[in-house]
Amino acid sequence: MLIPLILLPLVAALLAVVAPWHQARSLLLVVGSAGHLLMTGVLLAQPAVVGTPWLGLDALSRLVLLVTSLLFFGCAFYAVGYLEYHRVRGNRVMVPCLLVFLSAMTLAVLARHFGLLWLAVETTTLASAPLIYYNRNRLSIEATWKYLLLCSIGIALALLGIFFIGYGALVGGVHPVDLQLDALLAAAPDLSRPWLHAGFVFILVGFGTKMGLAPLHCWKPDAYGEAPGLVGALLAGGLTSVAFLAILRALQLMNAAGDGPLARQALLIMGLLSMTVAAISMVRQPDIKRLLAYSSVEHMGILAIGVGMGKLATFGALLHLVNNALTKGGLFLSVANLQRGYASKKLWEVRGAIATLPVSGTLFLAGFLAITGSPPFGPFMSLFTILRGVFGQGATAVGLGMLVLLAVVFVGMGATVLTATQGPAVQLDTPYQDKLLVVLPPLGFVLLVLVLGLWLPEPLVSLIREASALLEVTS
Amino acid sequence: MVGLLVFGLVLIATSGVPGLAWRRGDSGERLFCGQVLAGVLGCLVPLAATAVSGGLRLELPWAVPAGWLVLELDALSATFIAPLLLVVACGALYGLRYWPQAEHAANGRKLRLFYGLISGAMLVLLLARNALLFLTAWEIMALSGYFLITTEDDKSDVRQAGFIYLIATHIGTLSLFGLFALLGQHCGSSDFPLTASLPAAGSGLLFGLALLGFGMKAGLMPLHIWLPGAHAAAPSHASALLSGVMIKTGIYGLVRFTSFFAHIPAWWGWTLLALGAVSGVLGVALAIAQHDIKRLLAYHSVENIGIIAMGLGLALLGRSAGQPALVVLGLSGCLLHVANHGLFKSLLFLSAGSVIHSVGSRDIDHGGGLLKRQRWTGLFFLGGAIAISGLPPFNGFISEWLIYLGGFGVLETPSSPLAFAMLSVPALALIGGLALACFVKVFGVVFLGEPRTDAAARAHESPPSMLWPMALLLLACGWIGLFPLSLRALLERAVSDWTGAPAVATLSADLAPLGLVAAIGWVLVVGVLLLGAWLHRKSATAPREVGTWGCGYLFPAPRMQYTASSFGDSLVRLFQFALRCERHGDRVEGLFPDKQEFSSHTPDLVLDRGLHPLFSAIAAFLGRLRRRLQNGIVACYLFYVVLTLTGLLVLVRL
Amino acid sequence: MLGRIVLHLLVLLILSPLLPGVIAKTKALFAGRIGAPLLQPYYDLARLMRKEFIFSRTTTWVFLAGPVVGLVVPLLAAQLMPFGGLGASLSFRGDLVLFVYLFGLARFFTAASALDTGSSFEGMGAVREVTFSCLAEPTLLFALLVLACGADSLTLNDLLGPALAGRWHSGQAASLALIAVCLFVVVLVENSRIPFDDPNTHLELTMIHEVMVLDHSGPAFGLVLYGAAMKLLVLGALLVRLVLPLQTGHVLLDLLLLVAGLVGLAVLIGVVESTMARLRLPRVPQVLVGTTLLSAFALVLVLR
Amino acid sequence: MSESLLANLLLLSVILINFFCLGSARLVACIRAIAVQGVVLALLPVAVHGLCAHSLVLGLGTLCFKGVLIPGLLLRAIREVRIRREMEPFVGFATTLFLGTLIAACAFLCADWLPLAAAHHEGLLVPVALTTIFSGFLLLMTRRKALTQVLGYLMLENGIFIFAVLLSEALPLMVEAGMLLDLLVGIFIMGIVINQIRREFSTISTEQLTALKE
Repeated sequence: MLIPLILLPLVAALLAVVAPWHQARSLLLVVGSAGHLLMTGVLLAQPAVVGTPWLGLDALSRLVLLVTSLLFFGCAFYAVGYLEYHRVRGNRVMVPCLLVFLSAMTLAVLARHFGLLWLAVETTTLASAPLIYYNRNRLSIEATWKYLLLCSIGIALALLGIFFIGYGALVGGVHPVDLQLDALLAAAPDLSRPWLHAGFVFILVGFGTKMGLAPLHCWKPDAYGEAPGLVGALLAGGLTSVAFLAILRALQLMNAAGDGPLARQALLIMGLLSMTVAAISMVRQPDIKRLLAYSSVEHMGILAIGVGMGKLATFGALLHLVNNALTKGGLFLSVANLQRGYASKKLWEVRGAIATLPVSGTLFLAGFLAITGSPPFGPFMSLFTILRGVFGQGATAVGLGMLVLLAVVFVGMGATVLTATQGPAVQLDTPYQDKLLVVLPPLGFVLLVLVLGLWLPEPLVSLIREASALLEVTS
Repeated sequence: MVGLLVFGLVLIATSGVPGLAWRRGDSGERLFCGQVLAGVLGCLVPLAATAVSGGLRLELPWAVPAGWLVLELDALSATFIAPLLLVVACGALYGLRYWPQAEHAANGRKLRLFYGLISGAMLVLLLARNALLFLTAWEIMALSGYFLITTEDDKSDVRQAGFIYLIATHIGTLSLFGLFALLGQHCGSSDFPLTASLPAAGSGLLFGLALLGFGMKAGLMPLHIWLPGAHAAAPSHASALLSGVMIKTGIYGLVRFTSFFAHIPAWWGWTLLALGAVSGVLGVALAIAQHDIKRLLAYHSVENIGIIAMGLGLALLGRSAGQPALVVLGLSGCLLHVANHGLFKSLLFLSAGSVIHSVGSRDIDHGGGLLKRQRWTGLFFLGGAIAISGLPPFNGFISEWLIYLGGFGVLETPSSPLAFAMLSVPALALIGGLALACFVKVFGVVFLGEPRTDAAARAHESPPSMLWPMALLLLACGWIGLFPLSLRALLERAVSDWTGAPAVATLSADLAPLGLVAAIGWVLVVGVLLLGAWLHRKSATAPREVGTWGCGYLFPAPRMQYTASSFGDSLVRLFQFALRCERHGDRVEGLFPDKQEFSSHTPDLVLDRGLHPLFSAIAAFLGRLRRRLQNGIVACYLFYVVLTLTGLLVLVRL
Repeated sequence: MLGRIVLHLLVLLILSPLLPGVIAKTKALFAGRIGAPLLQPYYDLARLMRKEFIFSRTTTWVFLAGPVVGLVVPLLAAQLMPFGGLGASLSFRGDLVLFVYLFGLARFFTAASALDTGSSFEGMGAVREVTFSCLAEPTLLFALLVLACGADSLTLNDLLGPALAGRWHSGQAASLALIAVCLFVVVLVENSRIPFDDPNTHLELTMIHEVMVLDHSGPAFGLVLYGAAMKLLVLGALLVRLVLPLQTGHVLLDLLLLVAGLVGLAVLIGVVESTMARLRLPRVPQVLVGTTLLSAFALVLVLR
Repeated sequence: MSESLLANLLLLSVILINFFCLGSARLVACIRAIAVQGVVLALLPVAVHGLCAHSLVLGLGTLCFKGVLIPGLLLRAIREVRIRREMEPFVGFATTLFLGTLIAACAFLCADWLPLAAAHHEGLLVPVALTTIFSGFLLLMTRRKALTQVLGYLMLENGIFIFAVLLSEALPLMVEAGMLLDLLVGIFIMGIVINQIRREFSTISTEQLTALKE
């Protein structure tokens, strides 16, 4: 069941490469993602899935798989309408790349072997590079270049980190040395500490680059800013979650080795730094999509802080992972609509969005409120849970710092979003209109986030609880 | 009973939803109004039941982390809910003609949707006994408030006001996040702790966060920055709701929060007392300097919140020093003034709206002589003005009297540690005097004299559906002023809800003189009416065709009347040290002076003089920093990677 | 109680026009004139009551509300105020606040009725009235606080009761004297006397109270004058009681003492009016703020 | 022992190539040097682990990718963009070389300080791996041309490869093969991107690639 889940999008991608018609490719995209979602649903419904040493499904990967699949489905649905609009450019590159991207993300989520995990994450980088370059202009090439270079280097560092851990096993006298997760976890207490620590740092920096923790985030505003909205959504919601999962795997290892506190401290520092840098960058940000990119940096920081604090905050962070992904989906897709309508993503042109494009504008505003942690949206619940966790452990200074940074973020983001959405209607030069196909996915995401803020399904809660138990020191 | 309450609540909260279907025609607004009124009636029954017997409680599971749907209606909540229901109903009715869908096709539906939502959210907030439920309702209220304020978002000043409001309210909300997260740690669950169950030790941070979060909403002085702009920007009946009711949720929060603690540190009370006095005096001083009637009323909200905070501060001091009489007087003054302010401020906003509706301007100096053209509106405004100035026989006097008594009361025990609390008395006196001056100015300039503009000369009376809500509110003001003892039971129960101790018999004695106050109020009303009737009959045949005596000048013109600026000028000069009023225009000099212009403008002390420049500087600095950090050079980004790597390696000490 | 009320009303109604007469007579004597008879204010009132009204076309019913409230308020306030040895007819905890605020109501309507005429002169008067009063109000309350200090009651009747005599002999005498001075200033301000206002000037630009009632005529003007006289009496009674806290227990004697005190106060006012020049208008707020500080100082002395 | 000697000789040549790349402005020469480095690396598994199937396959794969295919790709790219020299680096060549020496010294010190497996105390694998990685980073951070940055990336990967050789018996072949393939695809895509850059900007200096900033 696990291998078909990876292969399904891959097969669809292959078919899309050979398929001669535009519509057929769009259909393949939707069918592929729907099939993926369906199979994910079936998998998640099973209490236990038999895995191999290479692939497996624990609570953490269940959670990330669910998020990724859901997000991808919405984006695929959206892509149909989007590509219809960009008919001239075609979808010959876009659709296969998207499907390969999905496949690689799935592989990364399911991988139980650090090497395989690394391979899959690297593949996501490569598969997403053409997606970022979709618009084929100077800016998008620059963004792609920076994305590719920084992420490749980051990923290389992560590989080195993995090797360090392996070498730590070798030095520690573990035999046979195996980068399989369960084997490493079992052998963790024997690993050579300096190598393990260095390995964790390299993995944190490497996958942190991919995830976009500051100050490793520099590719993010450029890539998110220039990529099509749906790619931005997939990167900000899906890819970052996958990279975060990779970091969590390393954290599991550190926990098993009894060095959890050290790892958590590093995560906490990175998290606070990310929030700070994001807050600084969001003040008076005139570019809407770059704004969202910085918001992504901020939320990666929040995730890191949550996991860094542990206990209840971990639960909150994992819940926040879900909320953040879905909200980012809604935000990026609605901003994509605005960008298409206004033919700009700069604040001096995007004005009066609610009056001009009522549905997309409203969704953008709602997404903004959601992502900044306003009740009754889901991120509030997770954010508040993280805060309770932080304060609950007596880290009052961290909690207050977070609150101050959240306030700065709100001010910065609010100034831009409100200027863009409020005001009298503008005459648009483009023929774009809010059509059902491009409005439904962001609407779905925002509604989902709203529901998660008012009612958390019991299975999800227990899943997150199990997942956060995996990140706790068990001994 | 609980079912009825929830049913009414849901009806109110969703009242704007059905109307979304009608873009044209008035079915939507009628449906909205009907639903609000039905919901209010539904809620009134359980409310009345609470006033008679004990409270109601509802507990249901709620599938969010640490969430639990706990609603409880006790006397403390009831004192906030009662004026809320009245104002909501009056505003809904008023809106039918004030903001008809036919004239406001673009934003009428939005206004009604959020009007219903904010009312429902406030009800939930006042009933909630769980932190998550409270915060959710709080933010729904805050956001709905934002959309009410930006009803006319095609105007840039409205957007500006809305933005400032949103920032302020969100900062408040964030500090409440911190507050409730910390509180949850203190009491072990996110349900509200029982009254007087927490020790106060180490809760200074809690109080600070509560003061920031709730004070921001209430509009205590340095935190009032959002209030004047927001109330001026919203449609009048929405302003009535925001100013009359919404800002009181901040007070409610403070009252509820302080009720959790068994012992109150004295500095909490002193802080509130001092902030209250500053808000009161500076609020009213700023109000006098305004020309925009709604901004003026908004500053009066700051003033009244100050009075309320002084009451709460006295009550807190009473708690910390163990003086039950002070607790009763302070808290019942505070609670009663909350209700009173809700009533008369709504009344004033509605009647100001009626003036704006017919004159078409918010500028006080564009009115004049309206009492002849809008006799009922003028009468209602006058009633509200007397009430808000705290003059007998209206309700404002009753609550201020209670707080005064608290202030005097601290002197009764010799060498009491609270002796300095008696400074609230002269502060209240100054506030009262200034408020009186301010409302003489507004009423005189807008309603009396000759019309200053053509629009004022052509003004017409508002339709009955706008007048009845005002009449209802004035009646309520009069009721509290003339039958204050009818509220005694509710107030006493609210006090015992707050302190956690059952009401003691001696406490009633403190409120007993209210009967005599009311009696004197009655004599006053009857005496004035009798003498007035006599004078009126005697003067029935008098000639009314002459002009006002011009002191020898033969050609007086309406423009020569005293204006709002000139009226406020002498008082504004007295407070120049704090107001920093800006004057534009030259002195008139010489025997045959040229044409001169004069205008004055009083920017907000905190917002325009302090925060605006400060935040601009910070934003500019952050912008420079951002450009330095994200400079577009890949090599530099790689350098960050190396730095991070090195830093973390040092951190884990390999 | 009913007897007390009637007695208070009688004293107020009969005695009050006498005080302006005394003041006028004193001033005349100082100026070396014989002056109008002592009872001239009574004649004036009687004449005004017989006269006709005349209304500006600008005015509304508010124009008449001013005199009406201005008359009713002192009548009510007098019931709360002990008239010398005659205790207050109505007394309850916190009546002192009501006492102060009743006069606030009167001020509101007086100023409103001035604005009702649309005359800029009357507007000017209204502004001055409300400005000066809101500066005088804290002084009055500081004075009341000084009186309330240590007294275990919050009624005017008890604050100005028999215990007051004892306090003059204790260490509080200094602060009592201070507030007596302050209250004298308040009486002067509230009743529009020199040096704060000159009721007899002929330049409207410099008047305060008189300019507010320029347009009132006939019985309405009569009510205004009568109300003003009563206000002087009620506020004067406060000051007299503070300075002369004697109490014989015999109604007639006490009454006589009150009348003597009030006449003395009127003479004093007359002397002040004759010997002082009117203050420049911008100086008035300064003096009032100074008085407030003085009364605050008195409070500090008491609390020490 | 002779194997270890051979390995150390190979590793020393790797370091020399590093220095050459750091100090040279001629791009073609640098690419050739990297190609040589690839070939050297291809010999390394055999030199360290002796002749076995695993080493051979790894060596062959490395030779194909790092020694032939990738340098070939880069050379083609450089022919198309007609650029020969790295001009005006952020940091001068002499300084870069100095820094490179410093890094090498540090790496050797580090390796002494780190707890190594008993078998590796003698060998130069760890210090050379670290030196190569850091030299790659240095190249990336000091040069402006996109192409040089790709070279830096390659050098970084080569360093990691050297480290991987330490572990190659612990690591199944599949992962390593995947890594090499990924590297190829990565460089391939980078090549395409460089081409696109040239088309858009008519130079492959990253100087022009600074439009996206705050």
